[in-house]
Amino acid sequence: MSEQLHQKMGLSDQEYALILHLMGREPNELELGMFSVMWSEHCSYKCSKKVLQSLPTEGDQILLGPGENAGIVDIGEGLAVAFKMESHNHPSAIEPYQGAATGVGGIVRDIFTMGARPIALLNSLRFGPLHYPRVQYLFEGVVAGIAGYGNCIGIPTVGGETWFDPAYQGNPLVNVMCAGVLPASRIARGQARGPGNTVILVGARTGRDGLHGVTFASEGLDETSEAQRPAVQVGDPFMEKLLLEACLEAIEKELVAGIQDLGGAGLTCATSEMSSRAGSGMIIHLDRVPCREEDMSPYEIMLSESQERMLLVVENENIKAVQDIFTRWGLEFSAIGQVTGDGLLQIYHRGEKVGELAADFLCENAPVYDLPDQEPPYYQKLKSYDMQAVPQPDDLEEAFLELLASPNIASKQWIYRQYDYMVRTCTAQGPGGDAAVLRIRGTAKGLAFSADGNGRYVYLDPYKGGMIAVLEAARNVAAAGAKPLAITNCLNFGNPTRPQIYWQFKHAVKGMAEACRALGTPVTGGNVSFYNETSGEAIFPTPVVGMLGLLENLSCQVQKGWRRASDRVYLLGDLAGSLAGSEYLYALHGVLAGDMPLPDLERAAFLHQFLGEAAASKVITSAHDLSDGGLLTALAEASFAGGFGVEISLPHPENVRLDELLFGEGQSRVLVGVSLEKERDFLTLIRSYQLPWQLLGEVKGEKLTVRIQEEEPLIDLSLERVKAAWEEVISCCLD
Amino acid sequence: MKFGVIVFPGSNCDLDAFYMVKDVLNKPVEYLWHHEKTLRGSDCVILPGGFTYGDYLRPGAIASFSPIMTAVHAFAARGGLVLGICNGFQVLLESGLLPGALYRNIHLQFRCAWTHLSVENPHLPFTAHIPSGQVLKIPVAHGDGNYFCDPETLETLKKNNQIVFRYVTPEGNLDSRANPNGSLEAIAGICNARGNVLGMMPHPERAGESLLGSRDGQFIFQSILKHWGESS
Amino acid sequence: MTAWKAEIQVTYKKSVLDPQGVAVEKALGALGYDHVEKVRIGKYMELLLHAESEEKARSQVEEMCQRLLTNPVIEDYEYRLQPVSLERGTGQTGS
Amino acid sequence: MTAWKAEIQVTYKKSVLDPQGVAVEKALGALGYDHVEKVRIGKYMELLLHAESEEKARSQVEEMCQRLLTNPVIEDYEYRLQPVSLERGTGQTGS
Ligand SMILES: Nc1ncnc2c1ncn2[C@@H]1O[C@H](COP(=O)(O)OP(=O)(O)O)[C@@H](O)[C@H]1O
Ligand SMILES: [Mg+2]
Repeated sequence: MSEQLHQKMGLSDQEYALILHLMGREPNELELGMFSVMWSEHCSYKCSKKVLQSLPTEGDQILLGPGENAGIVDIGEGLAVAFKMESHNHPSAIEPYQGAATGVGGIVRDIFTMGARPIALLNSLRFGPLHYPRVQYLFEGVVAGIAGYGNCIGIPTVGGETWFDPAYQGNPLVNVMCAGVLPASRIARGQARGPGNTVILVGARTGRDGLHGVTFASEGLDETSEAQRPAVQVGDPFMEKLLLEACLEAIEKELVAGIQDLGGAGLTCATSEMSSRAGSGMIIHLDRVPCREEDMSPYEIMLSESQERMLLVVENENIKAVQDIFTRWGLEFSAIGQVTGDGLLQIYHRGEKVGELAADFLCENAPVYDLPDQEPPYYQKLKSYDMQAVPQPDDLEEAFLELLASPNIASKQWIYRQYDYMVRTCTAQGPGGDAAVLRIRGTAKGLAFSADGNGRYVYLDPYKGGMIAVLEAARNVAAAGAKPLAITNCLNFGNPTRPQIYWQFKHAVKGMAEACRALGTPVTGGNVSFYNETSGEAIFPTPVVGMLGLLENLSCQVQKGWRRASDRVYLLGDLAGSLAGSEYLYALHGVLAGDMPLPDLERAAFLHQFLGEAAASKVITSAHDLSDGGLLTALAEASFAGGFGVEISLPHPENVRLDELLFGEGQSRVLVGVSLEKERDFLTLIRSYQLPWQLLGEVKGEKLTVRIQEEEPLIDLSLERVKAAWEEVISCCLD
Repeated sequence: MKFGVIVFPGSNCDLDAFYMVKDVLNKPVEYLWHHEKTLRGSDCVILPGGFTYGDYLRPGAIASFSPIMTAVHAFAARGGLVLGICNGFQVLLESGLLPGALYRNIHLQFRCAWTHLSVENPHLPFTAHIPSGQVLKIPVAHGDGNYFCDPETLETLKKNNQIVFRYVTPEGNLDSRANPNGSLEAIAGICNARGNVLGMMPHPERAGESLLGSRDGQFIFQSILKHWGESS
Repeated sequence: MTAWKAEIQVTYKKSVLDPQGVAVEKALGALGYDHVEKVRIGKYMELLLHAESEEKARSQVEEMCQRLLTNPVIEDYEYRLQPVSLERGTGQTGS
Repeated sequence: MTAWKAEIQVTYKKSVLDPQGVAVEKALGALGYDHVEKVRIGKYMELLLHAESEEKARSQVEEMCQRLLTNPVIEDYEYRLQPVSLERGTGQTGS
């Protein structure tokens, strides 16, 4: 085997040497191809594994941590939630509609492969500035693709987040999260158990599409990426819907010994991972794989990433029953091989053995790297930026309206009105709130979800930024009254072999790990997406956190909008935020700099606990966390959602700039509404927590009025005017 | 009275219609598989929303040839109550049970939103017990809800009172901004001449509980029950 | 039996507004193609069928168009037929 | 300046799955057209443009296809051009 071949497949010389050592001979082309996809970053996590090990993964609520297709969390009453997030960045950069659509398809399969009924989708998106036609094309295509796939399979897309920044111009991020519910006692496994059992492939036919998709995901984007044709595929959500129903039926009837979706690295990944996890092996007959095109080679069949396929391991006595289910759903079904006990993958084609290697070689024995890291030079420089250089706006009202009109703050309705967030009639809070809230039929419980990440913060300080991603996600579900239970994540970074990128990665994960420990929200799984670069320019380091929260009693859910005129408005947490890394600083002054204060993790945990208790005892009427845009933005958002104005009077602490007071950002800050009847109970409760709080004013009228103590108002605007600045920003950018 | 909810490949609001009847109305309901030849004694059959056959070719086109549609045709001809919601409406149009066609929303986007409906014909089994003048708050979620028919058909629809719902403002006024898809004359739902087959784009089964944001969808289901001489 | 390739073009009837055509024309204009007019967007379908004669093939295609492939309420169609020499086993097949 | 009518057919590349084609082929089979094969469903676009020569018109159409009308990553296109005598004011126009 020539050296050029392994290099062309993305394997290094050392990796090739390791392969020779493991195999004890030269691999043939098929075997080498299998190594190349399984040892790609996307499948092997070779560059991230060491670092990820520091994330906490255990807790009483965790039924299954990382390692399978999705993690599983106990929610009581015999029920559990499977959830996971995944990226589809590179395909979406090239074919936004199909790239995003197949991203949804992939994450949904990860959930139902666990035996869970998918109940919710979320998405986290990053694009360049919207005034570029190419960005508009990507943005519109991605949103339409997520809508097209999710709506068709009937899973509501209930939330997400969207950011625009030049850092993502050439390399947009498309992260999708799915959650499903299953009986805690009936977790399906991606394991090839029971030698002699039959291996069944079901769903779409295998085509030549998507060859080496994982390798594509493990490189940077450049001008030639457009030519990476086969790496982009067309999704078939109709097929997925049939697969979903049929697989869940087979799992419910306990006819399935093991099941796994075919994603990146296709059959190679599914056969080797299922075998490796169970310590078994497989004999596979490629002639029995239904193909879309004739004359497909063993290499193509084993590496194809055609969508909408599932691999099942079934005991022989159950085959007929499984076949009946698939036939009823109109799905093609083929027994392609057998489970063995020898740990080997043996691949046959036209009666000949065309490949043989231990499943562990591809999985367990994949190399793991500890890469060098180095603090980037920008880090200290931006940290020590002198905020005094930033002029204070003359007209705070104008500044406020301008901030609301920043696409990062503005309403995201243009996006989510394209998503069916109501299907399945369980959506108690759809997009537009802090967290999405869903009921669980047959119980009093509710689930809350949020996806959050702020690449700008992480760029300025990966450690604090990593923490903040977790804190914000947890705060969002806590604001809805839910207890944060666990997270999934998607870690989007540049090329990890560059020490400065690896440094960002390491520190971000460290921050996330500490926050997860402090909040008691372990990591159940996730996804790492490296090589998010265009022509050598990396994106902001962007870890995105997907949080799961539990409401024991759905009727105690809290929403962000003011409920009633005369309700009191309280702020929990610090009065003033910081300008460091704030949207205000960037959108109005074009500055990205500063040193964010180190978040107080203990305080965050208290705050979330307080919010849960306040919701359960109904002493608050609304809650909305402060995030991008700071205090004034949060006040406005609560007003838009509730349809009431507010009148606020703020103290002016010394050494705090007015813009810092109004627009500064910080952690563990929440606005709550309190009815006059419950004010005493609220005060009793909040006093029992070690949290700063203060009364800001009351819900009133149809204006947003903010003054410093008794002075003339700084802000005195009709709600209508404020809302107009915020509402149609995204549609206007696209016209 | 018993309801039947047809399950076509790709239906995805079958469950919502099912639970509307079972949990909200507390009435018997069962799923009917698209291959079946009878409606199993259903007194009202619902063609639910979703993406039958992925909306491939045209929404509702392929499903309209399902074996069960023969039974639906016969049932409708006998005066049986047929309610097509969203994709179910599209199936009814494609199968010729209702006139006209639904095509791409004028703005080319899928639209999930709350809409308000005026009741244009309050004399149907589906509408007779909606309080007079009530504007219904019911959501839509579709990409192809733009109703079209030729001028003669429109005349006939008007003459026979076949336009059942129109998109209006919350106050009940016609306004192009209240029309979520560009539908001809803001048409949101129509019925056949006899008044026993109703197709509508908005989802009454998604508006059955205050938890979901509205209970106005109940008016339609209550009308059906009362027409049948039942109370809930 | 000869094999025939049918290529079918489906467009909205003239009386039906074609929102996609309008949008594409606008987008082309924005890219500087402002001399482009009357953009219409429809569907293209191709299929292979076996029939003894061109006439039979024609009647088959018409029937399929009327029964399933188009909706006469809103769509018009046109098609071309050409005999093909069958080399089986090339191209993509369905189920 | 002559006016040219371009008729463009866009289909997925052969190696790319065409889920609509597969579904329609099955549906045709269920309706009894079981001798129909290789169904592919794509887009049809027509437009009118003004250009001095056929060559110029061609290069315009190609450019529009590559820049906007298709995504060469997954789609192929073919087109036909014909000169038209302009009777303005007939048919539907875009914006
Ligand atoms: N891509 C998206 N998909 C669905 N919903 C979105 C998306 N982007 C933003 N949203 C919704 O818009 C609202 C505002 O988003 P964001 O400003 O990020 O909220 P927060 O600051 O509370 O996290 C949220 O309710 C969110 O769910
Ligand atoms: Mg929030």
